[in-house]
Amino acid sequence: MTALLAMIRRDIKIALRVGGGALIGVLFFLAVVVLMPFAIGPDLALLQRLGPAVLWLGALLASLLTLDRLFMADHEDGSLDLIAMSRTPLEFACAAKALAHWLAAGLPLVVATPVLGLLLNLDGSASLAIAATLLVGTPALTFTGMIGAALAVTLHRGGLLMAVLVLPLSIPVLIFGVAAAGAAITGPVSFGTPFQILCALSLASMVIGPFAAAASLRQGLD
Amino acid sequence: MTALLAMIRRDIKIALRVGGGALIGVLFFLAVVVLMPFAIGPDLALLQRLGPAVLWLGALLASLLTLDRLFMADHEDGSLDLIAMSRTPLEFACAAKALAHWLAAGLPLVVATPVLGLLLNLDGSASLAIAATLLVGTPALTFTGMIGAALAVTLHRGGLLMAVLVLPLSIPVLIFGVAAAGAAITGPVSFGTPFQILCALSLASMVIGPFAAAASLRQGLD
Amino acid sequence: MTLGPYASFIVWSYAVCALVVAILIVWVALDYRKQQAKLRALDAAGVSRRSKRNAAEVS
Amino acid sequence: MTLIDLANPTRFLKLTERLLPWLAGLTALLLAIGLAQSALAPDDYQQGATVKIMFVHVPNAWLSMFVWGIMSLSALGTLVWRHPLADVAAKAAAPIGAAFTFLALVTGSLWGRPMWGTYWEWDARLTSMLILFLMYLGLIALWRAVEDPSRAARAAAIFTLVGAINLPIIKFSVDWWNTLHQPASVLRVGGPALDKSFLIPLLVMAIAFSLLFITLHLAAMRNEILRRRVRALQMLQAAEQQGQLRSGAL
Amino acid sequence: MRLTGRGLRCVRGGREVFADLDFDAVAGEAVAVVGANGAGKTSLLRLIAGLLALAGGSIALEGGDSELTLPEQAHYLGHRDALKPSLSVAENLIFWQQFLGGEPADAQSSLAAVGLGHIAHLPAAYLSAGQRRRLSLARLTAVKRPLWLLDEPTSALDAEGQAMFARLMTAHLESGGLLVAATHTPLGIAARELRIGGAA
Amino acid sequence: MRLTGRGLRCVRGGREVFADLDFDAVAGEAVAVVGANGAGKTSLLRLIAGLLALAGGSIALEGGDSELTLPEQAHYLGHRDALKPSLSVAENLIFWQQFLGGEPADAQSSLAAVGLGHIAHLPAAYLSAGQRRRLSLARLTAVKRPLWLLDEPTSALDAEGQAMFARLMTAHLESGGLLVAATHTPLGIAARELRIGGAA
Ligand code: HEM
Ligand SMILES: Nc1ncnc2c1ncn2[C@@H]1O[C@H](COP(=O)(O)OP(=O)(O)OP(=O)(O)O)[C@@H](O)[C@H]1O
Ligand SMILES: Nc1ncnc2c1ncn2[C@@H]1O[C@H](COP(=O)(O)OP(=O)(O)OP(=O)(O)O)[C@@H](O)[C@H]1O
Ligand SMILES: [Mg+2]
Ligand SMILES: [Mg+2]
Repeated sequence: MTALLAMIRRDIKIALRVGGGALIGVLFFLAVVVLMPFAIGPDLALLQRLGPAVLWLGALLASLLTLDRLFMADHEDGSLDLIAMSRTPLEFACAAKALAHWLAAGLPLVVATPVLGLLLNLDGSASLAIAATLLVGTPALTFTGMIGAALAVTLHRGGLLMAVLVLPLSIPVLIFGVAAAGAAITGPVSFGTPFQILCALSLASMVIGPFAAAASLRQGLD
Repeated sequence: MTALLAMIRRDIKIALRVGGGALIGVLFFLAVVVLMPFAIGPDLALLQRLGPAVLWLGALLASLLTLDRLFMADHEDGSLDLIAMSRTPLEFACAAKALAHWLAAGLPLVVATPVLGLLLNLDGSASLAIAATLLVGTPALTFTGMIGAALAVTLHRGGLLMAVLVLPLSIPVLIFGVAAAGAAITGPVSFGTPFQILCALSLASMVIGPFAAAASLRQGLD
Repeated sequence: MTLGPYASFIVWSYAVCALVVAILIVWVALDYRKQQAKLRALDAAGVSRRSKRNAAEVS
Repeated sequence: MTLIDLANPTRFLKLTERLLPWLAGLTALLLAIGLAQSALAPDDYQQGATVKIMFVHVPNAWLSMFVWGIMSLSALGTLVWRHPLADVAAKAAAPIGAAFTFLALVTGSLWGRPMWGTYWEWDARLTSMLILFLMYLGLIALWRAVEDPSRAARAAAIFTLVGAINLPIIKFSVDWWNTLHQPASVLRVGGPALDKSFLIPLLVMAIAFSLLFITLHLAAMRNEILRRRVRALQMLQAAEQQGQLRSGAL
Repeated sequence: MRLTGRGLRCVRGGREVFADLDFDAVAGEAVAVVGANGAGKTSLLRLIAGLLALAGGSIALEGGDSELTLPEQAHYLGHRDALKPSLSVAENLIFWQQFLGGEPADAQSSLAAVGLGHIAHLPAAYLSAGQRRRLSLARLTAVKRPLWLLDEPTSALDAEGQAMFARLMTAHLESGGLLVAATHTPLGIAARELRIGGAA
Repeated sequence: MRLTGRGLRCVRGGREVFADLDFDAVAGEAVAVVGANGAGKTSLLRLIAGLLALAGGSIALEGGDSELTLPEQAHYLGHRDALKPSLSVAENLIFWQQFLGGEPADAQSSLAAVGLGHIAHLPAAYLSAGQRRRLSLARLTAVKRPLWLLDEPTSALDAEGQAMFARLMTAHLESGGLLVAATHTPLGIAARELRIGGAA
């Protein structure tokens, strides 16, 4: 337990120092949100309709951009060797790393969502609903992305290959995240069902992710 | 000249080997294009309207995902020291690296665009027009992104910080890229003007990018 | 046999299937030839019989 | 897995050598019968002649899932028993599975246009199939990206097992969400709800396609074994040259 | 306590590095693994540490804690020093101490023992090569483990650092520890030699 | 040819590392920079190579090519070895040769000279620590430069490798080259000592 807490604390510390603090995550999110109107064109109704999609894409992007170094950095400096040799099961260590990553990179996005909702012309309750979907959904992105990060170490490969492996796995999260968020705004479909599925996806990925990642890392040691 | 050619050849080789080949870039692009309908919702007319934006976002994403290691990898293994000491001016070396990156990561996207256009319900001439905008526009993404990559080395920072620095710089490219592509499809605005601006942006970034990056790298040596 | 108003869709389905299956068959056959040729070249280069046994074990 | 017991690659090669012609012949025969039967099958009272697309669409759709299932079993063989033939089986199956998935998607789209009025709809069945196709492509990319075959095999095995979660989603997507795609009418509890005049050609085609898969898979596995043999021999050749260089240098 | 390897075979990247290697290490005695570049010294240490899969043979630790696996009772000190540049010297050490399960009290004294007490607050990015190496060595004393696996531990250390490290090793051996070190230069303590790959 | 430094001052991370350092190196003579860990040996080499900004003083190379700056006439061999793991041994060397401007013909002989001729086709990721170091050394002979700046060049080399490297250095000095090496162990050739930071 001390070991896992130490791991979480260390990873958060590094993420905040190297990434430039939690604010950078929020700033990135802001940049994505500001970017969208330029890509789509300045149509307010359309923007509002696409609001949840934009926020979810931002979250996906942020996780893709930061996850690929999750294990690679530890592998390159030799930390992974020591972690694999330690008395803490590798599955738990992986889970701790993913949790730390989510706390440093995912949570700030969730917190910033209500503010950014204003920019996208969303009203208060819709923003809160989207924040809720992000809160339960982004862990799924982190924990599935973790599998890709571990495979990257095993394969000694990086770059887009990881994204190609991870994207299909994160499509369901995106679908139900946007569906739930969209339901909260426009409302014909019920919010509950996709939201529950989102929760289920998160829980499932929290179980499968660490095991798959640990298995992959064990295979990849050399 | 030999030196620059050698640099380009090396970087392409590494990009293809580590990233898993040019095909991976195309595959990534495909995944992004497939992803969009999930985020946006299954509305074919809307999809068609957003087609250029989706393709441009895919290109932006691919460059963001791969650019951050452009100089960092060379810095970490000490190559950058030798490059800085060499007889090749650092500006040219930077330009060569960016060119190699574009050849390995940008060009495949351009080539794949006509095929992906089919998925987005775009007709042949529209796809070709978008491919043309990507062809002249993606170098601008690479050459402005390079500045961020160089700053990342100077600041000893990575992750989202770089994206935050690069995104504002790439907004103009995105605007005119999407505008030109949109004009080619729907046609009320003329295609020529935004396209020319796009060309101008690319040319300007090809001049400014290497100088800014080299200056930043010189500051960052230690 | 009449295929009705949607004949082209039916024909296309079968045609695409035939094409893809044909590609698969050709790919497998060509790959086989290529590997055989490489093995023969290696044999000609005189990689010894003993090492061939080892190679079989390694693979 | 019929092949796992043939532990020795050399034995496997000998056996496939003898088996392949017979398998190929049988496949061709069954395909001919199946095609003839599907040509003679009556029109559906609802769907008209387009029901003929079913005879290629459904076998391809089944096989696309079945192949991923085979690869998952091979993945277990790779991870648990570390059997080299399991690596070979998984690697050889991926492109074939991708081809079947592609065909299921294309024939489905071609069927969807007359039936639903659209080539493509983002519903659960179609989407999960597309994800399957993307995962096949990702898997092939993964195999191709790494030269060291055993390293690639272990990573691919893990990815395959994680991706296997998609199979039940594809299968039950029509039950869990109301979609355009029709629910299971052959593989379902309570027996098939399909008329004999359609069921028999469909089953014949399904068996023919399965045989086609087995034939292609065995041939591709043979190629892969040969490829590894070539690689190992090349490495031995390099090692021999190294030995000569060493003794020359010292 | 006794560490034995029997009939070890190592394959890396499809090429055999060594085969049929036997070795013994007993408590209180240092084993120095020597051999030419590329002979397989690092590979042997990683095999023992469980970081490489054995292609043949077996490794066993007799007399250790039967509840723990071999790697869990070992320290591995490789070329890569498992330091995070953005954390301070003290933070780096304290993390490993907590993660590997030592008492947090003596991080400062471990740092002082390797001569880094005065720069505990500096980020690890600021360290010189020898200082980084010293910081890795501090891990050995901050967390108690009976088996030390050391890969060229004295590289980058100055003369005073090598003497300091020799004292650390002696103390470890005297307290009944085991020690296997791959090295090209003398370790500074008496050690039994294990040669890999003939006198190249 | 003659390399001189006068009144050098080095500041890193806001802390002064050394000040008022003078040194001379003349052609045909090796200078061994010695000193305790953290004394500033690496920093001095990086100052000379132009990879660190001088906080004071000046460095000049007399008798070199007047068209080229000092760094352009120097080889710098640091702890980080500037190798790309995904390229083969030969590809790595040939790249540096082409980029730094040597004749492409002799890559193979440079590799043979450092004892890597037989593994030229292996990816650099497969190399052991000593083999990596040898590959970096190959750069020194593959591209001709009058000034060699070497940071602990013998670390990770086996005895045979150290002897090989001593021969390389001797040949370089005999052909009128300059050589400044930071080191904790004897270089294997006669060298003038430059001590930084007192007898720590
Ligand atoms: C691109 C579009 C399509 C895709 C990806 C697709 C995919 C699939 C899949 C994966 C199966 C196997 C399901 C299972 O075994 O339970 C299947 C079966 C089937 N599909 Fe499609 N399909 C598509 C379009 C269509 C269309 C347009 C029709 C007809 C209107 C259709 C009719 C059927 C039928 C009748 C079955 C057999 C179901 C059974 O008997 O279990 N499909 N399809
Ligand atoms: N990147 C850096 N930023 C700030 N300070 C640094 C940096 N690198 C080294 N230092 C500091 O500068 C001083 C000299 O470091 P340097 O690497 O030159 O020492 P050295 O003599 O090479 O030591 P060693 O024998 O350990 O290699 C050290 O006190 C170190 O803490
Ligand atoms: N990651 C790897 N993949 C494949 N082969 C490797 C790998 N690392 C090392 N090898 C090969 O294994 C052999 C032994 O390497 P090892 O690192 O164990 O040597 P070593 O005795 O430690 O050498 P050194 O004295 O240079 O450190 C070498 O021939 C090397 O080429
Ligand atoms: Mg070693
Ligand atoms: Mg130093």
